[in-house]
Amino acid sequence: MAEISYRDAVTRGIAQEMARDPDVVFLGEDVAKPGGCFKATVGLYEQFGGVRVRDTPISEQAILGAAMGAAMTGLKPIAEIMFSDFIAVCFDYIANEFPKARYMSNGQTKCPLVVRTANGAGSRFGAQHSQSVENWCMMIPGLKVVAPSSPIDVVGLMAAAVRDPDPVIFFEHKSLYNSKGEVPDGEILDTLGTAKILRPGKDCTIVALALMVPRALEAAERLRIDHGIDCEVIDVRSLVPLDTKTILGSVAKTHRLFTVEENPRLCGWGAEIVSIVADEGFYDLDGPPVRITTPHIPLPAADIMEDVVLPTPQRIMETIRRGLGS
Amino acid sequence: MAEISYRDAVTRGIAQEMARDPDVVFLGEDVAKPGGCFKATVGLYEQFGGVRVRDTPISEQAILGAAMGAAMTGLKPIAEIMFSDFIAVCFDYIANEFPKARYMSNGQTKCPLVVRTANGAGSRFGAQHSQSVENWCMMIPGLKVVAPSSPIDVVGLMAAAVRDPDPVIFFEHKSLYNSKGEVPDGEILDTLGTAKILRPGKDCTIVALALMVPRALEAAERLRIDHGIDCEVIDVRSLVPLDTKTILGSVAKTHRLFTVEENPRLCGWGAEIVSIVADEGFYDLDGPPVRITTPHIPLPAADIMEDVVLPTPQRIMETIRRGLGS
Amino acid sequence: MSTAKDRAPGPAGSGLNDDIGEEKRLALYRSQVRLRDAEQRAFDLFLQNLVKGTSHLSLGQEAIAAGFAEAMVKGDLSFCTYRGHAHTLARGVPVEKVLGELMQKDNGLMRGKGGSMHLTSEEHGVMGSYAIIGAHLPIACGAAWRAQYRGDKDVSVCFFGDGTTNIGAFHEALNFAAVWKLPVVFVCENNLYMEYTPIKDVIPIPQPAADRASAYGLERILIDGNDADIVYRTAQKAFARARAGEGPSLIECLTYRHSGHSRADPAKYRPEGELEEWKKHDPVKLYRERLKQFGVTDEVIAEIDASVRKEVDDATEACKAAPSPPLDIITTDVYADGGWAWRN
Amino acid sequence: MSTAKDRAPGPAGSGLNDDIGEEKRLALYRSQVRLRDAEQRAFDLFLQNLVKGTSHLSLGQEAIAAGFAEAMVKGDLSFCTYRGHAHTLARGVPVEKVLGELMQKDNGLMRGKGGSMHLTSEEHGVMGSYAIIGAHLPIACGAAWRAQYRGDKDVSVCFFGDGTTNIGAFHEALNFAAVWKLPVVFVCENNLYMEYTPIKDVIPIPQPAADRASAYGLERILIDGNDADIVYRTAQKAFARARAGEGPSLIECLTYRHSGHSRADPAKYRPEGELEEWKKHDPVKLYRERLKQFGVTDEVIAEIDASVRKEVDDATEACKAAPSPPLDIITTDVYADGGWAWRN
Ligand SMILES: Cc1ncc(C[n+]2csc(CCOP(=O)(O)OP(=O)(O)O)c2C)c(N)n1
Ligand SMILES: Cc1ncc(C[n+]2csc(CCOP(=O)(O)OP(=O)(O)O)c2C)c(N)n1
Ligand SMILES: [Mg+2]
Ligand SMILES: [Mg+2]
Repeated sequence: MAEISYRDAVTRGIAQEMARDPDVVFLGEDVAKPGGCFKATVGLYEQFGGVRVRDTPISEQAILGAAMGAAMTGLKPIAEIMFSDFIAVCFDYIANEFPKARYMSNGQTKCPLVVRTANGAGSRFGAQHSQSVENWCMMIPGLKVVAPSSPIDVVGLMAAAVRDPDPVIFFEHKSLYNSKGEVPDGEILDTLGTAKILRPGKDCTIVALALMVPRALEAAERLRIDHGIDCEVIDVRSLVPLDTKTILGSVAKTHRLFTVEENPRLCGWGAEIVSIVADEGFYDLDGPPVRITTPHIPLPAADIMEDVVLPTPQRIMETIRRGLGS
Repeated sequence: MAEISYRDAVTRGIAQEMARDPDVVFLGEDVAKPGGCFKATVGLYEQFGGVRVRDTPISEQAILGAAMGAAMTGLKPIAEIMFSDFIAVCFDYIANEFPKARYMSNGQTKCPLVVRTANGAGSRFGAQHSQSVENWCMMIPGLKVVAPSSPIDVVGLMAAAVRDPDPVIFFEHKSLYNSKGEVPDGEILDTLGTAKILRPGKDCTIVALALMVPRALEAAERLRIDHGIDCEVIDVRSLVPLDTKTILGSVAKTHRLFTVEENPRLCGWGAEIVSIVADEGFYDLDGPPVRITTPHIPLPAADIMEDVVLPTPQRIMETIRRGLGS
Repeated sequence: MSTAKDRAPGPAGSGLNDDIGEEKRLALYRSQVRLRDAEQRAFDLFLQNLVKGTSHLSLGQEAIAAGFAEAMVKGDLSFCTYRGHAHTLARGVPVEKVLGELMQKDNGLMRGKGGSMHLTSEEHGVMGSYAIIGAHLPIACGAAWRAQYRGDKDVSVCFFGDGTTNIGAFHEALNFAAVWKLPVVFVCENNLYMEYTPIKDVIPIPQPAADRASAYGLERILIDGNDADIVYRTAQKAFARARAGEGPSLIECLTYRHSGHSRADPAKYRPEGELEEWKKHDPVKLYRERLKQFGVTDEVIAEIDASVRKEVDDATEACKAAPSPPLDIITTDVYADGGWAWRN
Repeated sequence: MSTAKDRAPGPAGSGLNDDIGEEKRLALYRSQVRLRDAEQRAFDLFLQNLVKGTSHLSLGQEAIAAGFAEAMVKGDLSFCTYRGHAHTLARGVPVEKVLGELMQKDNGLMRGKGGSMHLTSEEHGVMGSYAIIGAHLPIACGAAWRAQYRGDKDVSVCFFGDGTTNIGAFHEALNFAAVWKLPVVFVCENNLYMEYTPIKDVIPIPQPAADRASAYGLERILIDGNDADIVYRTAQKAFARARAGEGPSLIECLTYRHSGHSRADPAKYRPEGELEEWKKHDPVKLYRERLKQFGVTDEVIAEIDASVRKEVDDATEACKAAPSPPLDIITTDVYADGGWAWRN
């Protein structure tokens, strides 16, 4: 057991899988010799060599296309898209190629690959380098979508993603790279499609993802201390497959739902979860299910502005307090 | 007043605006001399000449980028993306450039353009040429998103889109091109952001878009005849801006909501509308708000399969009947 | 363009003992006739309303599909476009499987789930047909990367049209393949048109692919795509280079499609006489003459023609008799577990 | 590379009456010093933790920004990248406005909403700085299309790096501009590196832009990007061609960045001695020598240096004193109505 950073957990997860399976290869821009723009892959090139860990040209379509062709023919590629915003320049692979090949071929074509990418705000990079775009992937049938919030989940879900026979989009949160957590020694393998109840509670359910998880936990703690409100906090972890059982089960117990997401307002995963609960858990709900999101605007660059647009523990707390009428 | 097809309404809307404003230019693949792959722009080249109506290489990024640069510097371009699925190859302009330029420049940069594209299923084209992808655009802050269901709305909303100072993504439905409707003579100008109640009713609200509108109307008619259920049918027409007033007002009256969308299950506009109503109209709802969607799968090509995966009048009817417990 | 040496390696009538040889020449002929007849049949079936959805024929372009496929060996991989029937058939996929898919029958290659634009038969090395222009060029790179990584000796061959040379993915793939020296062969079938617009209207150079090879450090290769011998020899050279670890090739094949872009297109935009001119250079006709020059008898040719005709007829009947696919496959094979569950 | 003729149009010491002339030479010098000092200041302020977010300096690349900007006239348009401070300043945008944006102050060009990667000043012809590699090349085409359509005489100039030549949008834009003969000039600043990886590792040809010009029917242009005179003359020629309706140019400028890719990068990946070698060919130093060769006195040079220094100092103080932006602008200018309402 050791405390490692979320950043180092990325390296560890990849290294674990590359050591296990010679078919795992890794490519991306500046990922090999330089160790990645976020230094999340330092040492992989040295450990596994330049044949398995490769720097590419600035050609996101070639990166994802090559990953797909390799996956179709027997390798298990991990491809890095440096910032998740850049998924927009190679979106055809995400939306039209990876997720449809198996279906269109009536099961002939396989596509076991992982796209890992740095998602989310907090670095004052402005509107084109700060987005949370996991909903761009969640909405596409045929993909799996993961976004861990802690170092241990990074390792375990990375392993699960690499071993998964389907295309998995793996969102790492830029503002979590420096965060730390205990990670046991030895191999770690988690399960896609499983949410985690990080904090049990009875007054309401908070569903959060990635950077919003520590914020939701902080809000929950303050709600307990300041208002005696007992929140259940769920880290949804995997958007596809989605652990609706855990979410619906929680709402059946707490009768209230709040989702906390970094996505802009419209059509985020919060809307999906709220819609599922509003339909299937309608009679469990004692009050409106509420989404806490970033407003529907491009992200501003300046620190003081960026800090107020993302859901903060304060805003989460106040929204829940108001929502529960306390 | 004349009956014209949805296809001809596209030409008419564009022609009306090109005749009015010399700054309106039109570009796309095979749109000029050939009159478009769906023959929706036949005659524009002859009427307005090759300087204003231009065929391009197969370069969707160049098409949208050029439209943006022209819009920034004073023209009002209309760009065609032949099938909406191809938005995936130029998604950077949709997601990162058009919608963010004004904001990032603190209001300096303008981007008044229209992207029109053929959306939706029904032609047995398979998974890469049949998608309904209006949610790919709705989720991006800074865009406006329109999807008309009738010839008159095509003309009026096209005019509104061209005159709008913001980037508008205009979804035409492939399976509606042959449909017909009365369109008055003379200039037609509609208003973005306005839904239309096509059929008033008191028992439930059905919100539909594009091809789902005639299907919702048909379902409503059968529900009246067979079950005495009186549905209010709303054609949402414009996803951004979204006419939440009309939707919430209707639900306040009918107390039940059904959305009918062609999108696959996850994160479609139905989820957004259900979430808004579940939150803001929670106490108006007498039962679960229900989304009727295409299942979360790539679209199959074969006619018999494609026909059953899209919401049909039958499925809409049965879902509502079951939902209302009749 | 190809040189005289490429065009006619042995004097007419000198027998079949040139570099290509009798067996391969007969195979090249049979393949081209098969593609011609199967595609012509697809067109007829479309007129009878039995082919649904869209379809993109390669009538007139058969020498390219046949020439490359005959130069490939088992294990080599084909990456095709929506205009992929010919390439699929040329790798040995039964006509019935292809027509079945076009007719959306249960005996189709993908049982109707993919449709005419997405023909895939991995057992024959047909690694999919892609309907988003350019998407498969990077994918072919990836398959070639796997071969390089594992030391496999197969070549990935990627077919696309002239219009495809203007999309971003073309450029990214060519550069990527060249830098990584991947065993991939890019084959541009220049049939002079995109959908309805001539390629010459949208490029600033005469040849869309060949005139760009140097941008990727590659040799300029422009051949007569209607002469199966030239295609075959060019393919062999490129494959040898790829297998030797010398990297990719970009081959531009000049050709012409006899029919419209897709079933919806009467091809009115072509200048008068153009089609007729090209029909004089019809690959099937040309190759039939070639066989005769090499001394193949009319009887042998007629036998091939007849047996192909029978294959296509039988396939047609089988497809007409085949059932529609069952609806329960609609939700299979979204994910690798065979199902479509996105939730628990 | 540039010819001797380009490099030194008049014998040293022959006075300023060559094709460039005294006034323009002094302007070129002032501009380069201004970019150098302002960017050096940005770096210092970053070390003091006063520049937030990221920042990408052009130290060492000043001759390109200065040379092109001095060849532009009012109305000409610049399209820049995240490494756009220099190009923005070179068009006459006050140092204070640029530093203010980097320091996220209310006096910044975009009041902190855009940040260092998105500098925009339309009144100076700076039509935005784009942070997605390659995105602005097609956009510049569009601005040039407007000029062509309206008969406007302005030129759109689009700056980007060596690494950008490998992305799809580069290819689409170059082809599009060439076919439509648009008045756009594409300027590749080849500083030998992408973020941390050398460009030579990811291209199969020696020069990422120049060796691709022929793929678009364009002339191969490769110049010393550290010599402002050469840059200026090359720009003039390309602009004249554009204004005459003869179409686009693609110009590759060889240069070197003295600092890391961005503020986070200590640039350890560079071979020893490389920076030192390039510093001998420092554009500011080179140009100071050039002025002296042409007989400009030390006093005149010192005066320019001092006045620029004062401008940068004053700007720094103004930025330090400036307030942070008010939070109520967070939701302004999402839409043209000034607001952000997506619903009624
Ligand atoms: C990204 C994208 N843009 C446009 C299309 C529509 N489209 C299908 S085929 C075609 C023409 C392709 O021309 P070419 O590459 O010459 O191939 P050919 O059809 O002549 O074989 C076009 C524009 C598409 N499928 N994908
Ligand atoms: C589509 C995309 N991919 C990757 C990046 C990350 N990125 C930013 S700058 C850069 C290197 C660019 O190199 P070059 O074009 O040579 O320009 P330079 O920074 O040297 O001026 C990269 C890879 C990006 N911004 N956009
Ligand atoms: Mg073609
Ligand atoms: Mg560079």
